[in-house]
Amino acid sequence: MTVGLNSLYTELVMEHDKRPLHAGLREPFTAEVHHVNPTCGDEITLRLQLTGSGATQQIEDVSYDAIGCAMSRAAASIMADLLIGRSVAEIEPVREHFEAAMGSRGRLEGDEDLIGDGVALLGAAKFPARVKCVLMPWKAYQAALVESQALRS
Amino acid sequence: MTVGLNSLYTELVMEHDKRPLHAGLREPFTAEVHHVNPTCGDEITLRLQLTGSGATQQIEDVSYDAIGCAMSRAAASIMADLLIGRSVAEIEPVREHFEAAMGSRGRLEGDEDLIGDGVALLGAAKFPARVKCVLMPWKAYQAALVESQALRS
Amino acid sequence: MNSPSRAFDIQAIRADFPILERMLDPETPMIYLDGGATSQRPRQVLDAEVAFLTRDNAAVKRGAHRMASAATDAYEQARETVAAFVGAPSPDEVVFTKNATEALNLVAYSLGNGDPSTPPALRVGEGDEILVTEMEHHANLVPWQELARRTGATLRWIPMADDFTLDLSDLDALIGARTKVVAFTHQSNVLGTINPVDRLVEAARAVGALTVLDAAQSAPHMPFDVAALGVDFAVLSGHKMLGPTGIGVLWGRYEHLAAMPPFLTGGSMIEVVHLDHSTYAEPPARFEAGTPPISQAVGLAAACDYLTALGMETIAEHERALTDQAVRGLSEIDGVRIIGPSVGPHRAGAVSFDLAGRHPHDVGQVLDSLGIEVRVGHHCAWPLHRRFGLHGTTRASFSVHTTADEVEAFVAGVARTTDFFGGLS
Amino acid sequence: MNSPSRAFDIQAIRADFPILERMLDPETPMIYLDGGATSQRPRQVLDAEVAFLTRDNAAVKRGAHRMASAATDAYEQARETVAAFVGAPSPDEVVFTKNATEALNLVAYSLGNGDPSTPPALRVGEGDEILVTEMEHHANLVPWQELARRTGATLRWIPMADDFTLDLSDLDALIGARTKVVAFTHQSNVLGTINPVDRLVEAARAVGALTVLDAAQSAPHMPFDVAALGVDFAVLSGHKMLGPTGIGVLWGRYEHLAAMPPFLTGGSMIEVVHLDHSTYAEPPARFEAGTPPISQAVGLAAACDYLTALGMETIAEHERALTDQAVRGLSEIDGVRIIGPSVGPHRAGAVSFDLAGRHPHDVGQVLDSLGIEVRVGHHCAWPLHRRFGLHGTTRASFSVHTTADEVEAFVAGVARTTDFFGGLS
Ligand SMILES: Cc1ncc(COP(=O)(O)O)c(C=O)c1O
Ligand SMILES: Cc1ncc(COP(=O)(O)O)c(C=O)c1O
Repeated sequence: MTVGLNSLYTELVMEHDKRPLHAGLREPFTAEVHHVNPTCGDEITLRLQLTGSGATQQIEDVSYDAIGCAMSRAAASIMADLLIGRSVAEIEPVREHFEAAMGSRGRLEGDEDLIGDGVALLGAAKFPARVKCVLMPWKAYQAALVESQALRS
Repeated sequence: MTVGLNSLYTELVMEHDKRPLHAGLREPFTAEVHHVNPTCGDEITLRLQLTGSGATQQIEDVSYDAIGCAMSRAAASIMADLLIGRSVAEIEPVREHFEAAMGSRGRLEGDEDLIGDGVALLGAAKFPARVKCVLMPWKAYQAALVESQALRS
Repeated sequence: MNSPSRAFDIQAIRADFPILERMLDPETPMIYLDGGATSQRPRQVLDAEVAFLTRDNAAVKRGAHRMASAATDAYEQARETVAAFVGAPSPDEVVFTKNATEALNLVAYSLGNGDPSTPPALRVGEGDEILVTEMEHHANLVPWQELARRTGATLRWIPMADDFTLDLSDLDALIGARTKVVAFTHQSNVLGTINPVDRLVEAARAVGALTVLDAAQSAPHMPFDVAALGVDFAVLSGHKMLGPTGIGVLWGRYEHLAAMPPFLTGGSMIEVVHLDHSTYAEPPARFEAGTPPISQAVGLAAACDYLTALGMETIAEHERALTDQAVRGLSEIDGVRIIGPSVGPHRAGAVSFDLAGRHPHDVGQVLDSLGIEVRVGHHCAWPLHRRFGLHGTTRASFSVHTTADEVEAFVAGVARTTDFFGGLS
Repeated sequence: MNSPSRAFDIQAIRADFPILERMLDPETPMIYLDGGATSQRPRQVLDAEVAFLTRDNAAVKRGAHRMASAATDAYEQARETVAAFVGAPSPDEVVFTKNATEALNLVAYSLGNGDPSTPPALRVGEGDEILVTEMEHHANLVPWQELARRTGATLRWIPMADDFTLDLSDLDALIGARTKVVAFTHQSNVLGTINPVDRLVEAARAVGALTVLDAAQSAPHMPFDVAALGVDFAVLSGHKMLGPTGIGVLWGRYEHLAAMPPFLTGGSMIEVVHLDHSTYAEPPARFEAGTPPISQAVGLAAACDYLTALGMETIAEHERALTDQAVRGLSEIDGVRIIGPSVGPHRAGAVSFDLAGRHPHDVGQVLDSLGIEVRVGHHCAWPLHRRFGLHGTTRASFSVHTTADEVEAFVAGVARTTDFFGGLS
């Protein structure tokens, strides 16, 4: 197997794939979204539970049901673990940094202080076909956020 | 000017173009057809007057109104002159020979005994884009024949 | 290892495909097993297109100058070659489209575009039924869904049997007096299943329904003859038969084409245009609006010539042998479930499988790291996958240039994939 | 004679076009003045396509393997290049079609395919009006006739003035609250007239009508920027801008594309497919059903790069000088009537004329015998010709590689044509 492959399927990815954190759909939630990747048919249902409002909005819970490859399942697991218990404002730079690194084709190194286990996913940045897999949960989070905020405003 | 051009615009063609025989629309007629060449917009209205029936069907008159290039106008003139006063049966081999020669890209020499002045048109056989111009009146004749015979049967 | 077919010099064939020399990285030669998605092109096809473009290129059918004549000749000659390739009685029955998908849309839209002067058999409306199958590629499913939606017709489908063939046991109930169209694939792009065209044609004819055959996967890989098949329409895809992208083929019986209203409209398909209305040219021009894929038609004709020179029966044999080898090899790997019928004459060279529920993206990724390019996902046949409880499969598909060594490498690669994921668990 | 533009090395440019070396017969070099029908292709475009096909060819957007990624990158990179070429704010606003004609049909069909959930501005129905012009190419006329026929909408048109420009004096009466679409050409393929886009856009906007710009003839020959033009949709033709046949471009404002129903359906344009219904992907994928013209997109991007490197303003100047020369030269020939406006900034490089009522086929034939390849007939603009009492015209059109010597030969050829027919009378 080539080096590339091991940089993609890191032990951390395999671990999250096998024992995903915060998986399953829970109540209560402020918004639920369902996203599909039409190319491969992967799906994620994601629920977001927000409390508070404005600058102090807190992510109480993120629960999800994901059908997808190891990369996308690990990405969902890692994301949920990053989000839960943080504020929306706090997470914005995390999301932005992660998306920038994933879109950089490997040119941008990930900052572990910001994205934690997310660095283990960055091997995918060099595999353009896999970037979508990794970003899918984040797109779902963003959509759920927009929906939650629309409901609360 | 190249030799090719003079083989196309023979003196006979120029003559028929300038003073077309049997031109204009006359009565009586058994069928009238209107044909268009969509590529260049050329048009012909052709009237056919048949008498008799079966093997002895006679072409009493062919009258026409043609808008087109020198080749197509000359072709109509020459055709009308060939057809008028002949029997339908007699004309079939003439038409077939003429069409075959026109479609032969110059490989088939025309038989003057059969097609008369029509040989003057055969220069066009080497110009694929012009073959249609020359055959247009003949296609109109054929359509008018079919229509006449349908009416009389 | 030798090529499975003797009359077939596989090394000479491979030398015709410049892309086969490609390395994916300095250590990894490419093993291209994705001809079912798009084929590679032999030199002969590339050269034909470039020769045309550097010598005879001009707009077709619109000009009187010598270049226009040369271009028109090349284009119409290509139509004759394709007509001969598919066994069409006349080149006027061959319409060039942009791909197989457009060809299917053309038929579906035209059948909905008629007015009271259109023969009823060529007009789908409220109360009519359209029959497809559960194994269709989206290209032969969604256009019919949309036709049904636009016209009020009803879409029905022939279900799959568990053995990966069509379940025809209820065919009599599915085809009836209301059925206007029966659209089905000749060969499944996922399963490799070759459908019983004769039975479906017979049932459709009995009720006066039109048959539309999706031959995108079959025509490049076996002897193909529309006259013998007895269908009313067939569609082909240029880029799946060693030809260019940007070109597809609709073959249709002339009597149908001559009575069908146009689909795309514009230049070159008209008879007379007034500001407020137009009349339309005879087929095939009626269905070729605008400047057609000219150099692509020349390339496609070169592809037909290439395939014909190899011999379609020889190609089919070659690929059958590779399929047998792949199916046998995969069957020996723990956790592999082949999604397709057992080998035999009704089975062609697409070998899809599931690997112990492992997501096909992950399987494909490991194979790609070994240089083995296979397709993963639902292969544009989502309902078929749903039917078998799958989200996707991994598919290898074989071409004229595929060798037994490559198939062996593929089978070994699948075994290593199991190890890779197994080893870490 | 020197090239009219200094910064412009015409001999170097000509060396890029292999076909320009062609002899029509042993004595007759080719003078290609039919770029308005289809352009010739520089080496750079041919090479880009072959390089792609021998290195990165694979199906786009469907695969996970490295070849598929390379092909998808090349295809999406081409979209970015085209987006930049037309001044699109985002590559997602660029849809690849098979030609300009399909792009116009796409808009016309989509506007008729909506349901009650479609925004009313994007849905044409009974009582609505579609406004075109009397100078349109059939490609921007017949699809609207057909949309009107299918939906019960009414087609109206802006008439021509005697000076070969649009007669806008009644514009206020022609555009009103019922007007849903105003479709017009940027530059007439017959007259060379450049239309006042800003006035038409302003009038359309005032009533909330969509504007559809046919840029097939303009975009290859002058600086072109959809954002500056302010239209809602624009269409381009690959083969008229030094690119391949088999590809065209629809540019549309993203907000419109995102709200429009699909046109062609099948693979790659879906979101989820069930047997009885489907949902659709976001633009541009929604409008690209089936395998797209992949290598053609790569070729088209190379053509955009080629044009951009020369500079669109420089190209426009070069062709303007040739047009002036041709118009002045022809005006001195007895019996020539130029069918187009006088030279100036609103006049581009298509020079059509009538020669003493002589049929254009005959004129073109004589010019062809001299190696001068011009187009004859109605140029797919039949209503325009009818308006001026003509059955057809002879048209010369100029390209980046056209020289002043060639224009001189053309003018001399027209003079000899008069002699040829005159001499025999
Ligand atoms: C003004 C105009 N619009 C549209 C078209 C059609 O272009 P295409 O051949 O790409 O469909 C043409 C060319 O024929 C044209 O000149
Ligand atoms: C069975 C089948 N039908 C239709 C198509 C569509 O072909 P195209 O890409 O030429 O539109 C494909 C390929 O994707 C196919 O496999």
